[in-house]
Amino acid sequence: MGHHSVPNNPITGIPDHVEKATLEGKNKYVAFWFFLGGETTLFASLFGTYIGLHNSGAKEGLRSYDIFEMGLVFIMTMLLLTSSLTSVLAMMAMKRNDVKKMKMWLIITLALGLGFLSGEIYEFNHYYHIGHTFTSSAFGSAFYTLVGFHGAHVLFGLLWISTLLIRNWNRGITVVNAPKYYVSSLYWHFIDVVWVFIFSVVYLMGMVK
Amino acid sequence: MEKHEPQLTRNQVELELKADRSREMQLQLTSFALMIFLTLIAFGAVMAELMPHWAAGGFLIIMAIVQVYLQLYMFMHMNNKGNTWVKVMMALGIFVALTIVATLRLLIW
Amino acid sequence: MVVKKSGKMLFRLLPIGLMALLLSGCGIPELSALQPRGEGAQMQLEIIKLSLWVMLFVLAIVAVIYIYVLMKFRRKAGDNTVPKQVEGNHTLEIIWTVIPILLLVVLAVPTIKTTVELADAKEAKKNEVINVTANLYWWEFEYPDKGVSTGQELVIPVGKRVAVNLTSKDVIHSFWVPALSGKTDTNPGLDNEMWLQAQEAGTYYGKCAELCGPSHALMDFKVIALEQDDYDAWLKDMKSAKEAETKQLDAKNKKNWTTGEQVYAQNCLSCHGGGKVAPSLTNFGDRQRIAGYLDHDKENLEKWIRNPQKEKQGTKMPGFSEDKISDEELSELADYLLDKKLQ
Amino acid sequence: MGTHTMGMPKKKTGIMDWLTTVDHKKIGVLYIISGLFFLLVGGVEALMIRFQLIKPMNDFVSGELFNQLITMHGTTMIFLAAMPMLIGYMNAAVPLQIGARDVAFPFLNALGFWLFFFGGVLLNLSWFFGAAPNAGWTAYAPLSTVPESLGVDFYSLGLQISGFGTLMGGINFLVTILNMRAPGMKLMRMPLFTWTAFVASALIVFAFPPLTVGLFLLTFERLFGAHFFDPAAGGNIVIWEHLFWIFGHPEVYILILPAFGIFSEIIPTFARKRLFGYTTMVFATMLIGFLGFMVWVHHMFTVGLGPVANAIFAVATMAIAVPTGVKIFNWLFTLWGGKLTFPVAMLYSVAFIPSFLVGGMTGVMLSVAPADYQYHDSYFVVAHFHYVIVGGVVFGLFAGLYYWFPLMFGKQLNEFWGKIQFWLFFIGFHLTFFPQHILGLTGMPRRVFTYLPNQGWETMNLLSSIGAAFMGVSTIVLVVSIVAALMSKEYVKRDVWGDGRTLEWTLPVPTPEYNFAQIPLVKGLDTYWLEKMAGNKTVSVSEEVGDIHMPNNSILPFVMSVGLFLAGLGFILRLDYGTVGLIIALIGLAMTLFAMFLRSWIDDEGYYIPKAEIEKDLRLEAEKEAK
Ligand code: HEA
Ligand code: HEA
Ligand code: CUA
Ligand SMILES: [Cu+2]
Repeated sequence: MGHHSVPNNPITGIPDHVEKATLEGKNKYVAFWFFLGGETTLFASLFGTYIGLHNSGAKEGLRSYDIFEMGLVFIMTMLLLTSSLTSVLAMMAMKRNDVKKMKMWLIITLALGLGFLSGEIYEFNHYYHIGHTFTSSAFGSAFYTLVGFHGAHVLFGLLWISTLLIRNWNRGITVVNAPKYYVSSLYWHFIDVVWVFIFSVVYLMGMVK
Repeated sequence: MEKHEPQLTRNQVELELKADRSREMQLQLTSFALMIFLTLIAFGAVMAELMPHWAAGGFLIIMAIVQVYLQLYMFMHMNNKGNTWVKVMMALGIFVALTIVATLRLLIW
Repeated sequence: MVVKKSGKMLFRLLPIGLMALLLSGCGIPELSALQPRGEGAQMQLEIIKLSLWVMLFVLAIVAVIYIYVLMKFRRKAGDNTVPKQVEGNHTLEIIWTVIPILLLVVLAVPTIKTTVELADAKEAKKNEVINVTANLYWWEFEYPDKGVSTGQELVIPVGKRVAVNLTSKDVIHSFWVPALSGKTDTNPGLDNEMWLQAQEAGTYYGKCAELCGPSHALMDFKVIALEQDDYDAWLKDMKSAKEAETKQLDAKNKKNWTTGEQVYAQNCLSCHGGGKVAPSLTNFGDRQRIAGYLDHDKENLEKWIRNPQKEKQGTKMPGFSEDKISDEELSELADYLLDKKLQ
Repeated sequence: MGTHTMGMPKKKTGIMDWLTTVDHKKIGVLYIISGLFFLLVGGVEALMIRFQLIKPMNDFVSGELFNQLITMHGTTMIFLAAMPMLIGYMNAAVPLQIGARDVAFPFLNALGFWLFFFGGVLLNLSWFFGAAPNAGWTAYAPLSTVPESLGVDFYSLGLQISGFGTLMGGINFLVTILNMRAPGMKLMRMPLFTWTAFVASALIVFAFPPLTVGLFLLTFERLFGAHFFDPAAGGNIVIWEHLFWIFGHPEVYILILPAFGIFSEIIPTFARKRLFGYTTMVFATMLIGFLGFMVWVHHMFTVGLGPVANAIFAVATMAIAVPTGVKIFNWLFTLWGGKLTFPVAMLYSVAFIPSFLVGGMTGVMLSVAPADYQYHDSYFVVAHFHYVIVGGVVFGLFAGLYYWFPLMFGKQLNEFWGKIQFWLFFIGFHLTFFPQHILGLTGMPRRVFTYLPNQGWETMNLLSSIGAAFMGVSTIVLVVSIVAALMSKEYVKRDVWGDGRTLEWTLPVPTPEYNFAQIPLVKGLDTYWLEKMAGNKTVSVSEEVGDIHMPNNSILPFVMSVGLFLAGLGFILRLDYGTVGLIIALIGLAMTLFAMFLRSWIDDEGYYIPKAEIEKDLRLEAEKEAK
């Protein structure tokens, strides 16, 4: 199967739907969605475990409503939500073959993600010092596992997108790398989706006494 | 590389593309605004302690679901043509996910 | 040749299988779910039989078609014709969808009914409540209202449903007395309940039915069903025996202890005394088994005390070698224990 | 298109070819050989189990060793024998059945295999450290988290690694089947084996992540001091049971559906008749897959979830009998009016029907919750699942082996010895597992390393052990037969069975690496058969002969998997050997990460087989056919 089965759009100079222009691209696209389908049940299992063990075994003063802080979580949420938007903007730039804009938006996405991750590290560190740790109770184990899995996903996303950027810095947008960019952006949105449930179920519901 | 001779004048196409793009941009920005709005409501409701415990869960979950719908359909373009199997698989994934969460919520004691 | 046999062989095997089921006997009455001696097991056997009939019905239908097809449609040597390529048949397909659904409804209704009935322990709780705690690898039975507790042998009154609360100290075990009722798991950190009823007096075998470690197979216990009067007497005797034992083994009485009592108090009492860390031995002499499964005699008892690990891999009971308990002391101890009977 | 500058890479030969291959046909062979190897390992464990239980109070093995044996037997058979062999057949047959040159992701395919393989090696390495996992294949906490059960680390990490491989395989096959079909191969024209592979892959995608999470929780609990299952710190033991069975029940359908697919290929072939009720077969497959996610609680009836949950899940479980029954009857009516012949592949398919039926019947009996209070964790359950697994899945594996062996190796298994192997296995199977129903009903719990005399269990246990010996002998016959076939020089012709219906039988033997010189044009269900009936020798094509793009071989999947294997091993050894273990773990992780980096950094564009070469192949093949 040749690479250029879809003709270039005369204006942009790349095929429309460049992320799915080749069979390889289409395969990647579909495969990645299916992977996300699997990730859905992965996170559901983690959420279920967390819900089952919410506050279980936690000592007085270390329950969810004692320790969670609205402010930090709110800032982290805003950072991640915004990064989802910038990721969309990057993909829109990609589709019109605007390499510069795409890179810019991706770098902003990375920066926002990094900000989010710093917030999380700060938060974990804080909890650790007040005695809410991975081994302090079943609640602790479940909390760090769920939120940590999400954090690890963010970290992986950052590494992935930066590798893509560095690797393709001077290569423009092609039918080979466009699917990769696109799929990484799907991943990034999915991370955001998971976070929406984390801030709702873990933090907000956890703060209601 | 083959050169395509545009049927319409270059200008016309470009204009149309631009219009498309700004439409999409508008859509995305609106979705984003909505997401932020929903988030604010959720945080606000908890902060203001508006709800009794039993109502909070349901309310927050509904807010989250709406927001996730926006992510999937606007940002991730799940509704695009040719995504039938994507939709099927995501729906099944979500179904299984709900079963799992419901179980670990209800069937342990 | 071989080809030809395939059909006939299968044809022969099915009835042979069924015959085997009928003729093989139904196990021993103390243990078999097929010879119920309690209301629970009775209800369960009823529904087992019902489901078996449904299955045999389906099996018969399939068997008829199967055998017919295999006998009728073999390709004859040299026959190279192509049979008609049938796509399907709606009527047939509806039939074999609807009939199984109906059969399953027949099965589902009593399933739901029995499930609910078996879960209802209200009546049982009025009669007697017994707390069962599973441990690696022994069972503690406590009668909280009566202030009595035993190990390894659960005594219940005949004819009455008694409520059983189940939990575990360590890993998951499962409480199963096939002749009286199906099993319920004992989960560490969680409580379960079920009820038990025996229709006639006797001893029934209980098994641990959840893998719990190397000696899972040896975690047997007994359920002894007594007539109401005997049961009441037993409770009373247990209580007074326990009190007498406590008094006698009080350190203040040390002077008039026999050697057996002496060895017992020094080595065994700390664990076995309360009946929580290790099984209570108050009525040990009456027991049917040592450690749940060994024959109840002095030789086995001595072997057990010397090296329990050998008899029950992974048990929490430490061994007592000669430098802790000499041979003579061991003999005295065994005599003392075997003599610990009610009355 | 034009000319391609990329030349043909140097052909790797011998062992390097096998370590680096990304060809689905070769990966299929790798899966099947490794699966057969693990089948022997699990089988030897089974024989040891049966030997220990041959008489009361036997002391062939200790309780501890026995528990290791059953755990490893169950785990090995399910994860390392049955599932990989089925994935092997998917690799060997699915791309060919849909008229594709390869799977969607050849590299990922290789990675999936090596992950499975090294996960399996890691798991079995536990024997050599004297600490095989001992908490049952279900690894219920807290038995699996107590310090005594050292081997569980091998279980959790070994399964984790091989599980990643399986997940990749699942996604790969979904995409392959959706995107790589030849022109005209509409969904409702796909062979049933492809359909079952599709549904089983979907089940993998949804069912494996809960297992992944469960295994992570277990690992965290054992290695890093978490408290998910520790009641003293607020943990809850039921969580593991749910996660395990949310995976575990779909898993058994992951096993049986492809087996159903195999039978659905073989029965029409040897009845010379199209599959009866193809459409309903497809929908029944989907329905079984879907319902499979809503019934797992039937493994937990005695846990104490309450009558409401038990009743609901009991009824849901029963529902699965309906679509399965539809399948049974459709097979019977495929046979009906056919012209049946009985090579070994067909013998297994025909023997499957009553054997699986009995297993299905006991399954429905088990689903009756209150009755299950008696059956659960007794030998009745052991009997049930071996009837469905051996009588269903293993019969399917054997049937598939005899059926597709010529396609995979170009040679045929001896039919005479095959029939002996079949009868030994068939008789041994029923003799082993039928008496176990009675054992269960008369009170014998499962997973007991021994039993006291005079409980009414002696005869049935003896019979059961004798039966296992039959299966043992049968397996030796099979192994010898495979070796003999592989060593023989007799190659088979195209379409060995004469009545092949699907595209894989149109291919020359041995199949060229690009599969189809020209991608076929599919005209209907059983397209090859249709063409034959229309008097054509082979199927229509959809393209001119041209250059064919092929992926390059790569050693990276192997390296990544070795890396993860070392990482897993190192983490386990860390407990006993401290720093050494940690160093091994880090080296392993570094290997994997470096290989991943290389993969994303180096563009691998594959190569082209020039048109001339393909034309030459076609010419040679035509000459061979003419002879
Ligand atoms: C390939 C594997 C496989 C398959 C296909 C099945 C199929 C089924 N299984 Fe089985 N099962 C296992 C593998 C499998 N199982 C394993 C491994 C375990 C034990 C795990 C462990 O604990 O270690 C287990 C355990 C198990 C249990 C738990 C027992 C216990 O531990 O207490 C239950 C309970 O409901 C059950 C039920 C069923 C049912 C209803 C089906 C159905 O799908 C069967 C459907 C088929 C038919 C019914 C036959 C054909 C139908 C007709 C001809 C139509 C007419 C029929 C009727 C109207 C009845 N199984
Ligand atoms: C795919 C799954 C699968 C398969 C194929 C089998 C196959 C067999 N199983 Fe398996 N079994 C399980 C899955 C499977 N089992 C599971 C999941 C459990 C539960 C484990 C648990 O409780 O945790 C179990 C448990 C189990 C038990 C219960 C143990 C217990 O509860 O105490 C028993 C007992 O009889 C048993 C027996 C057998 C036998 C005799 C075979 C036979 O069919 C095997 C036939 C194969 C052979 C006999 C191979 C012989 C090999 C040779 C002869 C070597 C030759 C060597 C060379 C030529 C080099 N199995
Ligand atoms: Cu206790 Cu098994
Ligand atoms: Cu199941």
